[in-house]
Amino acid sequence: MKKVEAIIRPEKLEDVKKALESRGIIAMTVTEVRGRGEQKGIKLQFRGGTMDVDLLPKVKIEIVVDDSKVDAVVKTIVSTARTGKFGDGKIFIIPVESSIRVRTGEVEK
Amino acid sequence: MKKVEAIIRPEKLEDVKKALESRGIIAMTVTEVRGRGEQKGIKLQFRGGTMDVDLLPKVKIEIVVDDSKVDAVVKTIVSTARTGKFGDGKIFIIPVESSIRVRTGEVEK
Amino acid sequence: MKKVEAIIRPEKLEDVKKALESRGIIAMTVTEVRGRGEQKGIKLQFRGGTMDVDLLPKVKIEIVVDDSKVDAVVKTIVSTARTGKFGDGKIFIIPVESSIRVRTGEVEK
Amino acid sequence: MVGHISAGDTAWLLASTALVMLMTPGLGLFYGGMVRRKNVISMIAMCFLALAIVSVQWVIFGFAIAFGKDINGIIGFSPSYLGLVGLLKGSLNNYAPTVPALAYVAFQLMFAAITLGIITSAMAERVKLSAFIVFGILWTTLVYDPLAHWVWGHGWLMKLGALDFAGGTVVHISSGFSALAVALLIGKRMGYGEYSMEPHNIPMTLLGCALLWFGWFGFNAGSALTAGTLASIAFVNTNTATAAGALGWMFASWLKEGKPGSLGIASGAVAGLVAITPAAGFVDPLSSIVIGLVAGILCYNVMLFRIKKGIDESLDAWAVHGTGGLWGAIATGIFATTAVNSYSGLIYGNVHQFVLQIIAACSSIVYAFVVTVILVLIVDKTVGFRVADEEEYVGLDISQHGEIAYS
Amino acid sequence: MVGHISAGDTAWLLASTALVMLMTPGLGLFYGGMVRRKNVISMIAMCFLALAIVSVQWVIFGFAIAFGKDINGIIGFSPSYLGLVGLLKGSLNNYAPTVPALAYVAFQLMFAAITLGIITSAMAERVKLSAFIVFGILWTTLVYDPLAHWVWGHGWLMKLGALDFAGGTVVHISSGFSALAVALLIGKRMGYGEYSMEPHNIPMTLLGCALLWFGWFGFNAGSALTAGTLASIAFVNTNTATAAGALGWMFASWLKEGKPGSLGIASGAVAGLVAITPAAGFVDPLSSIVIGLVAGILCYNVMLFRIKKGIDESLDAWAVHGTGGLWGAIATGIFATTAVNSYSGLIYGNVHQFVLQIIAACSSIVYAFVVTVILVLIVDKTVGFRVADEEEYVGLDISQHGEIAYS
Amino acid sequence: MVGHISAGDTAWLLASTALVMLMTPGLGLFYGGMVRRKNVISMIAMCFLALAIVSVQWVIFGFAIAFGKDINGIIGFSPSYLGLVGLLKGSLNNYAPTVPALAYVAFQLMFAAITLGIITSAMAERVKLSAFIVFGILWTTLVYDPLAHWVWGHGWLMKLGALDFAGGTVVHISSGFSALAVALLIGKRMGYGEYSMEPHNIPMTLLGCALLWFGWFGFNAGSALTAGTLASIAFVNTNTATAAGALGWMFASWLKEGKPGSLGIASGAVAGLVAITPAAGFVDPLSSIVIGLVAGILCYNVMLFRIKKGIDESLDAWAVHGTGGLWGAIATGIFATTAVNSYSGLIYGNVHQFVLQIIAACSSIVYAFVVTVILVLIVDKTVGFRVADEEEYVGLDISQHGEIAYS
Ligand SMILES: Nc1ncnc2c1ncn2[C@@H]1O[C@H](COP(=O)(O)OP(=O)(O)O)[C@@H](O)[C@H]1O
Ligand SMILES: Nc1ncnc2c1ncn2[C@@H]1O[C@H](COP(=O)(O)OP(=O)(O)O)[C@@H](O)[C@H]1O
Ligand SMILES: Nc1ncnc2c1ncn2[C@@H]1O[C@H](COP(=O)(O)OP(=O)(O)O)[C@@H](O)[C@H]1O
Repeated sequence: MKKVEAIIRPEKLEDVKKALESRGIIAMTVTEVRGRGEQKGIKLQFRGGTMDVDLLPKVKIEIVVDDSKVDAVVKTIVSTARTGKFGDGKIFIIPVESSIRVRTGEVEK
Repeated sequence: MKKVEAIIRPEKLEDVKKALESRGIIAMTVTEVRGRGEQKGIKLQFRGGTMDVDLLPKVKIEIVVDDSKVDAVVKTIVSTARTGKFGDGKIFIIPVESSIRVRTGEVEK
Repeated sequence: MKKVEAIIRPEKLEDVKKALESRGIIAMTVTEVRGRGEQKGIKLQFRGGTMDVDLLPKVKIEIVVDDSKVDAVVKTIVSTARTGKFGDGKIFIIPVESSIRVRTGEVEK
Repeated sequence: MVGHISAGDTAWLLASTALVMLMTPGLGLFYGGMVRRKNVISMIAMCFLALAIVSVQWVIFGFAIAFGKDINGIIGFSPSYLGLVGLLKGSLNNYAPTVPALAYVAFQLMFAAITLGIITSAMAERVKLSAFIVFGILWTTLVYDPLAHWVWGHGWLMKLGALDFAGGTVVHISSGFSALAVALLIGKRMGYGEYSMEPHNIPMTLLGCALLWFGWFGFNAGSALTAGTLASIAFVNTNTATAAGALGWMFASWLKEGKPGSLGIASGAVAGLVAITPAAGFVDPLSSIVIGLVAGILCYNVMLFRIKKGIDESLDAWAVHGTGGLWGAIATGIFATTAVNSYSGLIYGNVHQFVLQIIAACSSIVYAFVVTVILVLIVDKTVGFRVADEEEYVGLDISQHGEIAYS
Repeated sequence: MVGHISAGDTAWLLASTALVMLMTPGLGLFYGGMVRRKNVISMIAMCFLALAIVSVQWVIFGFAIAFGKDINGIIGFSPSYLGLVGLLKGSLNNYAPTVPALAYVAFQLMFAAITLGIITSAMAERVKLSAFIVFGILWTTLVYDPLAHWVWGHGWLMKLGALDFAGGTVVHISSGFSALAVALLIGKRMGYGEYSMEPHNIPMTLLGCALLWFGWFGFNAGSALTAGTLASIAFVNTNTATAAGALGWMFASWLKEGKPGSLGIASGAVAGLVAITPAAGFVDPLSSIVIGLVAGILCYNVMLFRIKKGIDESLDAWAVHGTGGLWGAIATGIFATTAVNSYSGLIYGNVHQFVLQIIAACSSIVYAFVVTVILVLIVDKTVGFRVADEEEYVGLDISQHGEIAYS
Repeated sequence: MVGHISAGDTAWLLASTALVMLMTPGLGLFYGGMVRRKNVISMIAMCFLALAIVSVQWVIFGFAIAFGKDINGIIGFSPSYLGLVGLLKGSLNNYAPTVPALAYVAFQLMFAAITLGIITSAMAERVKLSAFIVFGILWTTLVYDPLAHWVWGHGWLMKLGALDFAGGTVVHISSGFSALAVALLIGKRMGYGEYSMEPHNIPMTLLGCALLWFGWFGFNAGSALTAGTLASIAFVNTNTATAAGALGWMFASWLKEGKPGSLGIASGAVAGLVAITPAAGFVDPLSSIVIGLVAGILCYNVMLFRIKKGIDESLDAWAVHGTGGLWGAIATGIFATTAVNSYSGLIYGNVHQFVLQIIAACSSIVYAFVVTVILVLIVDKTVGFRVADEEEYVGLDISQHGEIAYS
């Protein structure tokens, strides 16, 4: 099992949610985060100089899925969340050893 | 070492905290998240039709513990956070390679 | 690749960000969390008794880097975020299997 | 008749009416800050709707039955007051001779609106919007309007000689005890007593309290219906009792809990405001200190009692308005002084007034409580009072309004 | 002349002026709650600046050209009004004989300020602060001041006999249709129509609505310029139409969408307030119910129409103020009654007044729209109206003010 | 005496008193938005308590010593004013002959309350609630009451002929310089200068600013104590200087920092309000523009100076109220004109008035500063002024009130 941890633009959340849904991926956990990538946010110009706006609002989607579905999830996110501009986000794949359903206590490996 | 990542109902946080405490598990990190499970949130009926309310507020508890304690932590959370209804939450077990205490710089494996 | 997950004091975020930046570590994701360590937060004394304030506000910094850079990142955080008092925080090192850039779809291992 | 209208009195009454209007949304914020974030819109919206519904009801027929020609002391009715058609010009000599009739109508309207708003305390986080609307129209018509008639519209309590300067009985006792009835009948919120339900935005509640304090000057000092000495006394008494109420609750909770919460300071201020309401134009400022202090301490303890009993009268309309209003009604019979107005109370040896006050308070309690019980049952059988469990779980903002407060 | 000043009338007009002043920041909150959290400061700041800019403009020359001696019905000018130097003592007999001249100046000032504030609806989340400031000075001088002169300053519409009690034409039609012009010219926000832009703080909008409702009593009842029967009628009408507007929008959206949003209730209240503005001192309370109800339903549907057309007039100044004001102006010509004031409308057989109202409304629409188009083009060519894309993306709070609203 | 009471003047004074009352919680919001979220309740609660404490103190003995019979120009005392027992009827001929005595008492009370509120700027995020309460009672009694007596209660500054229309000296200089003393003595917040302490809720501060602007019309125009020409002039001047102050600070910070923050616009508005306070009834509107503009620019630079010096007078009561009030007091001596009132200033050749203003300002500064130093030391030695380090770290909301603002 893997955790797909995707950090995307907040305005893309709805689209990504729907795209995943249409591929049968329903369960997910969403967190509001702030982040910056290698290019250090956005540089604004103004009369008095320039200003770096880093730590822009992002949304983190966490989806724990079987190894077999990881690729599909990643592809769906990439194709839906992409705008082609800096700040589109990153996806990290993290190993998960097991998962337990609180309602029933049942364990999945 | 493992990270136990539990996503539970916000109203259960206090109970879970206390239950863990009574078993000697004190340290934890808590994040407010929103999430939906396989059943896609809650469906409301109203005069004009129905409405899916997904991404309901949840709380994520992260606890990093020695492998030996993982089971105890999971059991405690499951037994305390359970209501038996959809939406009770999930627990994921994630490997942690090492842990460093900022105050002292000491490393634990 | 590893995810360095550091939980630090919110008032240290700026310093840590700058220190990392000066070492070429720019990209990161920041989440507002609450947490308590082993010593169970802070105990306040007042006329009517005492009160435990646990789950104090913390900031979680997540940085995914090549294995080679983990040490540098950890050292920088430890040396910048430390005050020497309880509550300084923890750093966890978590394995990451791969990372995908949403903008381009390119995968890094 | 027009010749007697005083621009000064009218200026003050119109300003007062605007002030009292602001109290209803202010109450929405006061309440809204204390519920969970999933129900804040619902809470504020019910207060807005209380104002909207009552505004229309009052214009069409509410004023006519509350302040129309008295019928056996029980209810009023004047056909020419329907739709306010006969009130466009002139003044109402038997109520407020120096201001235009419509100014008096508007002022009274705002009292009816906020009274309905207060009751939403007992409906917090669990009732259907439609049920509230239906209940609201019925309650205003069948509880508020008759009570207003009894006390201010030349009904039986007025004839008896009971004193209620600005609505301790009509507004606060009636809404507070009705809230208790509602809470007992519709039951607790899901999870009440099992896990804590923290106020989601305390600064919002403090802002609401500030608007209430501010607006209450219109409520009490406006009730003089003239801009002169009586209004000024009511103004000072209002402020004094409020301050004392805030301090009373603060010190009582400080002693008991070791720390004084700001919600206690705010609730104490409201308790002081409530308690001075019936007395504002009858007592002197030093008595106001006593009235406010006692109100703060008393209402705090009634709240503790309510919690201990496990009654989910969620935002304490009963503890603060109900028992605060009761204390105020009685206190009027204790502290009234001829140095201020033409009446004297118990401490000046007038047992009669004291007894009258108790009669008025008790009959209002009984009437409001009983009729509310009936109305709740009717609404529950027809519209249904409470939302479904899942609706309560996701919150009324989403389930009743389709909205999320903050994003 | 000083001998005729009435303390009562002055007390009411000063209180009204303070009430109207509060509306402008109230509008800032009303709007601010509806934008995304990255633009809330910008939204509120524009309203504050509308007040600040217009306050200075008005004192220096705005009042002189709006209310100075009429020149051919088009514009006014009185040199002694510049800097208000000739207005320190005495009253203005041709406007408000019983109050000091400066009280009248201040009251009118607040109208000019909020009118500019309303237009910011169309600029939400995308314009440069500097562009707004330049546009604001020009618009107030070239659109508002002439219109105020036409309708209230003995200009051609006043001479014609068009009625506008408190500014349906001058304030609401002018700002609403100007907002439409702005929105059409400067274009949509980035991403509009692609993804949803949720209001970030609905309780803030409800608070703003409460302050608008409260302040509007000064706006409408203050426009009587005396504290008497007329002010009282305007007061009651204002409250009644507001309540009816809230209910109208609520039921219309309930029927259509299955759930009534609180933003709809609030917007309906504002629609009612807008629609009753020109009529407040001419119609009776029952007509106010009709005017408000229709306003709520109408403006709701205009909003749906705007959305369907993909026009990003972001916070619906056009739907609510523009078309609500238009309906109010016409409704004045329909429902005006001599039972209230000296004019009668269509339902009493007076077609003439009805036609006059339409003429006034249409000429205001055309004038405001056309001049706004020109001004927007000028500002866009010189200062540049919109911020750069990245600035819009990070939000105006950071890019225009260097601030983050919440932390 | 009762015969001389004017309903119009009373209507305006009561409305003004309500307006001024709202300023104190408004100030709480203004300040509360600027602290970190862990201290917002503490900040607002201190303002509420300033109002509560002073309200009771004033009724019992504060008014008696500030406005009682003068004793050697230093302090007042009238036994019959204790508990206001001798003031229930009639008016105070030597203060406000046309309004009931209690209206004047209430109006003055609100000034005393907000003055204490202003000082909490220097206590932000670090003092014990109990210390604030003790300090507050002492400060109001030993600093505010004497100063009010000197300037308004027929004390030595009044006899000398110093002008202070609405409290530039009594309210703003005294609180501003006292705040400086407090800040210097109790020291910086933990971490001040090491890491940034961002305002947690800027819209809250803007709302607070709106309420201050609104309430200040009561403060300044109410200080005319009659509803007529003088009140109207004070009203216009107040609004004009506020607008100019907002613009002044905005442009100054725009030039210096490249972007104008909304907090600067709001602070500039307050600076303008402060500066016009002593002058409102003595100068003309064009002078108000100058007074406001200078205040905005000056206070901005004083704030920069304070920050550079590393003084943690956290919310700039000194920079805005202290130096703004000082400038206003002096400006009154510069711009006063007989076209408005019976006094003229420096630009009309009256050096005498100018010198008097400086004497009044300086003696108030010295008195307030010195006595505050003593009081802070006393409270620190007895109750202890600051909370423990851990309490400061977790925030005062939890440590002093046991509450969390938002959840
Ligand atoms: N190495 C990293 N570690 C943690 N988070 C990262 C990392 N790189 C990117 N992110 C997160 O992803 C977000 C988007 O990354 P960014 O670099 O802006 O995308 P792009 O590469 O398309 O420009 C950042 O704001 C940050 O939250
Ligand atoms: N596969 C998953 N990946 C990430 N988060 C999940 C996943 N499944 C569940 N969750 C999280 O757990 C929460 C509760 O899950 P849910 O399925 O509703 O519990 P239950 O299975 O008891 O109904 C969800 O809201 C979501 O935040
Ligand atoms: N075992 C753990 N699992 C998860 N989070 C932890 C753990 N230990 C510490 N933390 C997080 O780190 C924060 C700081 O830890 P703390 O123990 O207070 O530091 P220190 O050991 O220096 O006193 C806590 O508030 C919590 O969020």
